[in-house]
Amino acid sequence: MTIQEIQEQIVSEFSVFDDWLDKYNYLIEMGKEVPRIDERFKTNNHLISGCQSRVWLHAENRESKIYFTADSDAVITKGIVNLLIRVFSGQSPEAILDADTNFIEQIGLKEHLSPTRSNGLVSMVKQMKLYAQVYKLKQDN
Amino acid sequence: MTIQEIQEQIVSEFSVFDDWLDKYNYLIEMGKEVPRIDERFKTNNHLISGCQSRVWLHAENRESKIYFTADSDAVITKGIVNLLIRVFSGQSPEAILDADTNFIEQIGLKEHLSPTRSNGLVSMVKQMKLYAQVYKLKQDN
Amino acid sequence: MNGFTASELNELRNQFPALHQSIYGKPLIYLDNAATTQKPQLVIDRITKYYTFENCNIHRGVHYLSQEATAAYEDVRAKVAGFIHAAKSEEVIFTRGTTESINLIASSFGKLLFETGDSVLITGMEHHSNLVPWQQLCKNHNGELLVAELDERGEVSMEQYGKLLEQKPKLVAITHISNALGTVNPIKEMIAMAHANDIPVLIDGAQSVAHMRIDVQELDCDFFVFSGHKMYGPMGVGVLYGKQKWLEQMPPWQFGGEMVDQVSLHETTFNQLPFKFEAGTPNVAGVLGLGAAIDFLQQTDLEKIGLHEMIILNYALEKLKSIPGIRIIGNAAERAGVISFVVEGTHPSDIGTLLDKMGVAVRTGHHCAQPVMTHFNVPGTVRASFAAYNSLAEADIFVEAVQKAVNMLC
Amino acid sequence: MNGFTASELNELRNQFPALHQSIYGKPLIYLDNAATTQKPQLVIDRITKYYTFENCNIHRGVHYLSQEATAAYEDVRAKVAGFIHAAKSEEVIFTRGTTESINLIASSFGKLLFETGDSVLITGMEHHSNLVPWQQLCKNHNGELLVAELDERGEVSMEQYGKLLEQKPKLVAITHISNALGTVNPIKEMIAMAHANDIPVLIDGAQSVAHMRIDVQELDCDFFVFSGHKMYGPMGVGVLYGKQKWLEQMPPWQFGGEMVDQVSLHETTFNQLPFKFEAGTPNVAGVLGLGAAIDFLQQTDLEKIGLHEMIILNYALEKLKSIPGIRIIGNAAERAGVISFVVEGTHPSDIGTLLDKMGVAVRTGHHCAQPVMTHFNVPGTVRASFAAYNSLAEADIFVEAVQKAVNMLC
Ligand SMILES: Cc1ncc(COP(=O)(O)O)c(C=O)c1O
Ligand SMILES: Cc1ncc(COP(=O)(O)O)c(C=O)c1O
Repeated sequence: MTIQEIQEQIVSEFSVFDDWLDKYNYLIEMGKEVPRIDERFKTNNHLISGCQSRVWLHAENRESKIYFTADSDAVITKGIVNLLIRVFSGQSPEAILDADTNFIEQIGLKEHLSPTRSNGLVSMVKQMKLYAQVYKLKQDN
Repeated sequence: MTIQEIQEQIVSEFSVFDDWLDKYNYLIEMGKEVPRIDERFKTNNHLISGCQSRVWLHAENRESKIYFTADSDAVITKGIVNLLIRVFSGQSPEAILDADTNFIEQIGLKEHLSPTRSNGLVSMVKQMKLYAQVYKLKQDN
Repeated sequence: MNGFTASELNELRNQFPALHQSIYGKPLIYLDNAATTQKPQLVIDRITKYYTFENCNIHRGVHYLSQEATAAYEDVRAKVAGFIHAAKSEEVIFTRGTTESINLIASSFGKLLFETGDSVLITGMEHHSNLVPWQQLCKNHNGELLVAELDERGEVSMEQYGKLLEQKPKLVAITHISNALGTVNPIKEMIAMAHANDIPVLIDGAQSVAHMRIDVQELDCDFFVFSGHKMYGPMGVGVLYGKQKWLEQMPPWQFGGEMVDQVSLHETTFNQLPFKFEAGTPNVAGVLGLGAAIDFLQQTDLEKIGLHEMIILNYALEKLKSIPGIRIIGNAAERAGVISFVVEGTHPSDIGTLLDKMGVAVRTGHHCAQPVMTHFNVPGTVRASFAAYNSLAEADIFVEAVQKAVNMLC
Repeated sequence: MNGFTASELNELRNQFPALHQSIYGKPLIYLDNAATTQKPQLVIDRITKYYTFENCNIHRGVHYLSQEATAAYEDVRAKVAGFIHAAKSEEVIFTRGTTESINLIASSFGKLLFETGDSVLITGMEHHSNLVPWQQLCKNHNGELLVAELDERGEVSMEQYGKLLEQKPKLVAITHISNALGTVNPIKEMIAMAHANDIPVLIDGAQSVAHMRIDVQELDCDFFVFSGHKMYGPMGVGVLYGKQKWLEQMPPWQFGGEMVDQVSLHETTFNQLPFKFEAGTPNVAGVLGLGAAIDFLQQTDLEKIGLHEMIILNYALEKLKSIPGIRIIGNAAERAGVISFVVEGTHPSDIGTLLDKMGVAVRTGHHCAQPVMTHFNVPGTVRASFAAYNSLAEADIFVEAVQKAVNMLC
């Protein structure tokens, strides 16, 4: 699936909830299923700065696609991280670099990812794109 | 005359003017007639701080009365200084220490002498009272 | 004496427009008062009035607006002096806030007195603003930062404090009330102990001025600092109170504007107190707003506010304790203002996020007191902090919301 | 292009409530804009709105109000960056004002680069805020403050400036526009000359941002500083722009609050730009008000404002010159904003007092530029300074008032 398609899928999953409570319950569930980072990567090097909770992110390159794994000590954060991984993991560097994250707004979680917010999830998206950038450069050379 | 009487006299002199213009013209006239400080006292020691214009003040003690002389490079300032000298010069230290300066308000020049204003005329009154204080202490000993 | 009656509280709340709004469709319950309080209408109006009719740069201006603004500004200085019972108005310096007040002292007092190897004594519960400036000052002088440690309740051991004083630090800098734990330090005793060793004391009053009567002369502290925005006043204004004998000796910190007397290209003499420490155009609107905030506190009765807050805090505390897995961080015998807690199996930020969705604004994280978090071995806490306008009903909703969040997360 | 039409000016004036009042029964003519400008309704409203509905402490808060306030605050940072054409938002640091911005640089840049004997180069027309910090910095390093002198018109000699650069000062610090003389310095040229000698340049933009378009990248200045309150914004807020390469290297100045990253009792690591330089709770309301002031300037058209002011200034200048005994202090070929003058046989404070009685607010004194007064051998000057909302009719009344005052005094 393309990034666009996955985002639409997520938006439609969330559209069945009209209550914030259900939305967050679902998010908490998703948090429990985040593709776990290998324990040996849970180092300061992989820590995303600016988060209230700690978030570790790892990226791998296989066949011109990037695969992310992550963890966090806060479960709601993990839920959102999981959404981002679903969207970005297994995509090409170009697709990741081009993608926006408007779907977060569409599912009514905008407070977690608005670009001027000084929270760590914004840094997390930046970090994912940075990985994509780096792989792209490697590819191009 | 007592301080009170002189103040009343000044208030009545000013009461004939109902225009600020005449009031200030009179003040400017008064400024030209300030009892001049001896040139040798026009030193930094006699300078009142906090004034936009420079004001020098000197005090002398004769027969338990204090006599002030002064000068300033601004004529309106000199006018007000002259009013203060008319009121305070030739009075006893006790009388000077007890006196207020409400007459300045009564003649409509309050902006020049309101106590919380950070201008030099306020410092000038303080300095006059300080001289009085010092002479009183000398007397008492 | 009791807290506010229902109608008193109602009237009080009506003075705060920010309280009457909804967040995600839920009525706002504002329990982040230790970060900043909401502002009563009278403070907002004072600022508006200033900018609408009185705005002007102050000092040295001969024209009407400037004279009026100068008088109003200096009136607030006298009001602040009265509010904290300072001996003289000149002992009140306006700053941007607690942080700037402390940095000013660290720099200027440091220059005055510090030599190689000199140290400062603080406690283990200091806000970064009353920790990092001293840590850096000590570092620059190859001195050691002395730290009176906390016990498991979040109190300072008086015995250890006494021992550390014997190491002759050049200054003691302690918070009156901990913003992370709510601990009220026995500062009167601590000041007396320091003075018995000839050591001056700075009190960080950021968390106390809005909750209790302060008398700097009775406390006999050498410095007392606080922020306007935590006492119902505006942001961008704070106070540094210092005993005249220190302020007279201390060199100026920032240069420019009203703080000079005579300036030539190669020499400058400085103005007298308090102007010596107020460089540049001051925040006149902020200072006038602070004056209005003091009016508000005096009209409302500061002692009654303190009592009212204590009733609500204790009520919330007791109810919270019934939540399974909860751990209250900070259990000092004397406490005020804040409740900090964690819940087993949850992260503070998760609880904070869910409370927010229920309209309850609390702060989560390290509260700019990372060493406190390290001491209690927590990544951060959830902190509810109370102000005059909070109610028992709000405490109920808050505790229920915490219960609900915990149910979702565990 | 022309200045404002009568109806444009009328509309503009209607945005400023402070202009529509009487002083001693006379309509206020506010010509003290170099000290501080009046505030448009939109700035006042922004502050009111913030305190009424949005008030909150920013950064690190997970709750709604805090997130919104943080976003609004950071939006203004981006807006300021756009306004002065900075390459990045992170190059914009919020301070309390020009004076604090300069003191921050003097302290931090001083620590970074200054060694024994190092000097700073300024001009003879600097405001004390851009003089005393450098004088003291040089003094502390046993260096000499180098001063590019003024000629009789109040201009810097480019030749002497060039010579002084050869003495390799560590920094050049010059004002864009003199607040005492109105001289506009050829800063682009001066920056280029300094850079040719590898010397970084700080521009004091306090008197220029409200009058002309600023492009820090085009100017290529290393630092550019200004105050909100002189550009229709609130007091207690200012800006320090610095090139990233400098700001990255410079050590933090004040400690506490958001400027740290990790803190233990004995070690601290610092946050990244711009937070590294913003210690303590910032003046959020002030920053939002500054954002509104930029909106005002952009809506009104900054270039048109500059032109309009120039027309009025030149008009007033010509008329003033016909008053017998008048001496204009500062006759630079390029001038903006202010007219300074003295009248033979009178003292500036006398003229100021009488103008005030006629409703005309001007500033008298040394304008925090005592060396300028010494240079021109005057005890001070009367200074009229102009803003977007002043009119030719006001210039007429002003000049007539001066004439009337002189008649009374001579
Ligand atoms: C040229 C110049 N520099 C610096 C300043 C100081 O600005 P502030 O008082 O806002 O810090 C002023 C204001 O008077 C000024 O005109
Ligand atoms: C105990 C304590 N000290 C200092 C500060 C810093 O105050 P400000 O950010 O207003 O400078 C705070 C505020 O968070 C505090 O709670």
